[in-house]
Amino acid sequence: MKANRPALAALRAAVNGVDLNRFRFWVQLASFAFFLYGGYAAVNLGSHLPLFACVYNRVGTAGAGAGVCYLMPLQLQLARPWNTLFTGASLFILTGLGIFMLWFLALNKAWCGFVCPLGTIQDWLTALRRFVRIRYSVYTQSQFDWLKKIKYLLLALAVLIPLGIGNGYITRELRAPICQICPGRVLLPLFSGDYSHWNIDFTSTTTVVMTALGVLITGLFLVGAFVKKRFYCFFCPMSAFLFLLSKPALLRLKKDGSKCTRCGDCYRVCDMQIKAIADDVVTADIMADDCTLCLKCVAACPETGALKVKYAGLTIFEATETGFIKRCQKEHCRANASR
Amino acid sequence: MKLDLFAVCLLAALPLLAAAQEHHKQPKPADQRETTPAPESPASAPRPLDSAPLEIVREKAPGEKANFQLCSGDEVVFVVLRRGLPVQNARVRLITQQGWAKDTLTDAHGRARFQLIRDYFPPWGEFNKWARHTFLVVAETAAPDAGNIQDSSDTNGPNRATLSDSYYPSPKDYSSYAWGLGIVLLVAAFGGTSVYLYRRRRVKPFKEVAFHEGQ
Amino acid sequence: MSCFAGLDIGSTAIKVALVDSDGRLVGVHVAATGSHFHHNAQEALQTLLTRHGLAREQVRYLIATGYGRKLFKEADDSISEITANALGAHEVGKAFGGVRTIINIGGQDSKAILIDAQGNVANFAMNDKCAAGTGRFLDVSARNLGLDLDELGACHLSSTGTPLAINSTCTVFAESEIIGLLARGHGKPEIVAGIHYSIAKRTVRLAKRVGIEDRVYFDGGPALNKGLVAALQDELQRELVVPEFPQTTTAFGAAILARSEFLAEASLSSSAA
Amino acid sequence: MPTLPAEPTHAVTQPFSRSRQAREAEETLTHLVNDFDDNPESMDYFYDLFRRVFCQGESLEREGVLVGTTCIHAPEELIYALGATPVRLCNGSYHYDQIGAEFMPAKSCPLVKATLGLLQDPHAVPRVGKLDLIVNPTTCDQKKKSGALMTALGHTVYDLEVPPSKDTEHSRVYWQRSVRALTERLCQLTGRRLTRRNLRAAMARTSRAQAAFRVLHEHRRAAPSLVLGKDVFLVTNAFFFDDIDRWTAAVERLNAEIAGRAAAGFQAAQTKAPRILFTGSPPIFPNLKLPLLIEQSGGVVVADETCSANRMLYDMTAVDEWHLPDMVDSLADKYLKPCTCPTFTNNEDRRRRLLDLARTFQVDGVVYQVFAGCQVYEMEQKSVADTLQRAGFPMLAIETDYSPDDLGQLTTRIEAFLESLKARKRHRPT
Repeated sequence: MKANRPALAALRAAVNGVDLNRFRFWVQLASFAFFLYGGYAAVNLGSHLPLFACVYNRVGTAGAGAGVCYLMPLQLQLARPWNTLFTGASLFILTGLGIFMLWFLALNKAWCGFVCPLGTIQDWLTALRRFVRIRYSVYTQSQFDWLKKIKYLLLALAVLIPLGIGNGYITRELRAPICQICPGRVLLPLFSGDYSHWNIDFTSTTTVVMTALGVLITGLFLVGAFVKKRFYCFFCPMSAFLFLLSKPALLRLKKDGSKCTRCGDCYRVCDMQIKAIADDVVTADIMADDCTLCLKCVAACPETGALKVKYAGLTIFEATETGFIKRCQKEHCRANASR
Repeated sequence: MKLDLFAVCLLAALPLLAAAQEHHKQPKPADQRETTPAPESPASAPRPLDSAPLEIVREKAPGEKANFQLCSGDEVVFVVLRRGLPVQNARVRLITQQGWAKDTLTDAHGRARFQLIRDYFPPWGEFNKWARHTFLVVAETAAPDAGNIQDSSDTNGPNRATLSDSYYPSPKDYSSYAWGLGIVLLVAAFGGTSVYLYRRRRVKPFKEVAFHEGQ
Repeated sequence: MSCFAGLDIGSTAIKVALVDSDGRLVGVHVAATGSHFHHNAQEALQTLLTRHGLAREQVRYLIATGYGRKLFKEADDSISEITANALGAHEVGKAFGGVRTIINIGGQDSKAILIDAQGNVANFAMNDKCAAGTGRFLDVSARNLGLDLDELGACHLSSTGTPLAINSTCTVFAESEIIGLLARGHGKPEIVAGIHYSIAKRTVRLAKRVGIEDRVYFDGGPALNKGLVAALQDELQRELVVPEFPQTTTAFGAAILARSEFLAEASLSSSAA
Repeated sequence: MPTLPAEPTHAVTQPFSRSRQAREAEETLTHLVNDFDDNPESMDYFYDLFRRVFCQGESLEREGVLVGTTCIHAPEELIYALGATPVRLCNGSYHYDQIGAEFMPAKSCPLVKATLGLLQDPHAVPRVGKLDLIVNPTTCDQKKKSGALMTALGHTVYDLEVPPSKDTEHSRVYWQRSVRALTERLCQLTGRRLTRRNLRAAMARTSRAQAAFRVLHEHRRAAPSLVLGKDVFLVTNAFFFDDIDRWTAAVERLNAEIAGRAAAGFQAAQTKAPRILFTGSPPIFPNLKLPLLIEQSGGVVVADETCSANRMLYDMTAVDEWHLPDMVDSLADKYLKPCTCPTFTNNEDRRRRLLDLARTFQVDGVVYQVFAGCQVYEMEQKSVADTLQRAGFPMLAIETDYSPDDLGQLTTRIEAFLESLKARKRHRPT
């Protein structure tokens, strides 16, 4: 055990000095490939995943995805008649929720920052914008405070509309309403060659509106994610859902306020414009509702130990001065090399 | 400390294990169970079959799967077989529920082709994309074939076989890819332009100095 | 008999204290600093030694304190007068049931020191570059009034009227204020009381900066002035502990330290041997 | 950097080295070097630099545009990026303080008076040459108002507007706007354009200097101490006017030497020497009175929170996207958000920073220097003292100025403070 200490310290130093953005890029790429094409290798992780692994990615082709986003089953399951909804027959809804929780607890919102294919697409659009040297937009603080509420509204709709359907108040054509307007439905099947979700369904007014809304939001998604980092995540009902459940999650973002100089470096790099990450020096559990746990803040923090990532109580990645300087100088070297 | 790392790995692996179990419990999706070989493969080449004097078989569309459904506008192909062998010049008639009918003759491979017509014209508000319509296919051999019916030779009447099936309205009737693409492009163009204009024209106090890059 | 000396070289007076090997005070001596303070310090020490029939060699350890401490090279060690004052006051204060706050008014400065139960300095404050509220202020005022420094206490106590307000905090301006009061025909006792209250107010403000706790110990030359003691007591609303020899508390503290440092060194060398 | 021979360009009756000003510097340097044994060898670069510049009046003139700054708020990276050289004008000379007092209110801060005194001297020391522009951030009232006085002295002054608070998003945006406007002014001045390439190169230079400073800062954590505070103050003071790359190289050498000393078990101060955190008004050469006094009296300054050292070099820039708008805004953020200057309305950060430094550097006590006339530091003093007191760190507040006449009294206070710290340590062994 003792002999391993220096090795462990070296490992920790190596981890803390990692070029996080690069690491995240590869993880995102791998999970993107896995969740969009894993089905071809007969991988099936079930239908309770806390990320946008779209169910529509399976239909019409050879079942391309390696798993399914939980929002679809949730909405369908909730659309049961009310008299059966609160009986033992509906116990499977709870078990579904349980499985979903298990998945989620393992990674907390890192599902958003590292795994979610829709998040990855947004990061790629950001990379494209960076490549063509267009500056990014930011919301003003008041816009931000207003916009961040939308995701809770969407989450409420994802529950209330199916309940309404179950009791016959709402047409069945609004089944899984969030999926109908989700850009994931339109975009993700594209990667396995399915263009059918770009269609506008003229069957009825409802379908016209919903399908048109779907592609309209997709259009906004593409433009928005191009000019604003992680544009869609501000509105994502899954993000809101995950945050509400995040208390017992194993992966945690911790802040030691006494070490923080409030230099704002973390806020500077935050895709989600979370100001509290820099300004809040009291809260130890610093993960905000918009947070995607992309951990860029930890990598951008120059104060040793001020920001930490813990897994089941064990620190796995920590802000260090040496790590910061290493990353910083790597950036400058890269700049010199590109000259 | 080494234990800590081990615990991390174990904890990370837990949901995976749970998922693997769940995966075992689940029935396999239908499309993975399907093992029927495609009709155009050599294994399904015509072969004599005495038990079937005359029959109509719908030929599978390329890439057809278990949940396949016919739609109006689809081309549908039937093969007329006598004792398992294709019949040329058999008269094949397709009659829809509405009474529309069309005749054709089979080709050298015993095939007859039809295009399912659209004959579902409800008012737009009542349109149901799951509206199911049936049709009937009747095949007659042009040259009556000598055969025995109830131990007596039958040389007069035409040899006839029927087949019924159903179809749905074509997605083209109610969905439009062009519109979808159009909306996306329109929104993208509109959004992009407005962002561009907003950035160019906005004269907020703190934006009065902008940087223009160029090397 | 071996003894230990503390030498406090202040701005106006040199104070010497001797303690015996049990830490009991042998004797004290006060002499004017003068312009040749080095010579005067030597002489003061010698005077005290002679008075008690001791030889210079019997002084086993000498600690200097006060402004001149660094320049008195014959000393074994030096210590700041704040620490020495705290030690001395702590030791003397034991007889009064222990003190925690010390007010020291010297010739050029005034200090407030807060000590803990062991006699360690917990906090202290000193007047900034200004002579207001120090012994020098009393000196100048007494001269204006045509009084001797020693007479100020009696004069104050003889006052019957309300003490007059002296508003100027600056020594120089206060001087003209006093002359103005005299010209308007006010009695000397009331003016003296006013001066004492003015000093007391400033001093209490200083003491409040460090925190006033428990009994307050008052030392330094001006503590001999009964009028000032009364004024300070009034301002503090507390009983003051004024030692028998208020001028020599600091020197006594240095002497006590001299003894304990000598013993510490001796035990170190004996344990090393 | 071309260095011209040390010869006065103006007619003087006596050589500079015999002036009152040079004597003042010489005295500080003598104490700083000779009163201590075992100074690091790599400190010789700095001792020599100060001797040449301040005692012999050696010229530091450089080619290109010279931009004077009166505060750490002026973003140096922008100045470097546009090919100009920044030089910090904050001055610690009693000589210039007295000259400044001739035309400034008697109660003003000695630092501002000395800076003005320096600026009225056509042959000011350090001899950096003619200033093309002075960037004067509007921090405290005295600096704000001194801009006009500088203009009256014939200088071109740019008032860089600093918001009075730093907590709100509004002030952040306001400041970013100020920095952008400054950039434009600097572009006009230099006739160059700010590009990603030149800004990035400039940022690489400062970030290397900062990294070197941070290593030095880390070395001060060691107990017993490896390096004395007076040397660190001298090093950071050199950053005011020295060539940045040469400075960085010298600090890196010093760091290497200290690391070697650490490995050899060397200690720069006694094991029991009280460890002092220095805060408040900045010690600037030759006014290193207080840090020197502390270390001459047996203490050791192990950390500081002043704008002539830690606050100037500690905080580093993080950029998310390396294109101009983001880079300039990131720089702006770095110069505003972590700053613990008492001129900001709410300064909880300063107290937290002090507490953190006190804890992580195993500090025994804090010395708080207030320049007579510096209201903001004086006003924050009580809250800082209370915070530190609650956390168990005694604080000594000292109001002083550049004049040497309170040295006797200061010695008593410092010594008494150190003695009380030692006594505390004895009674509460950790």
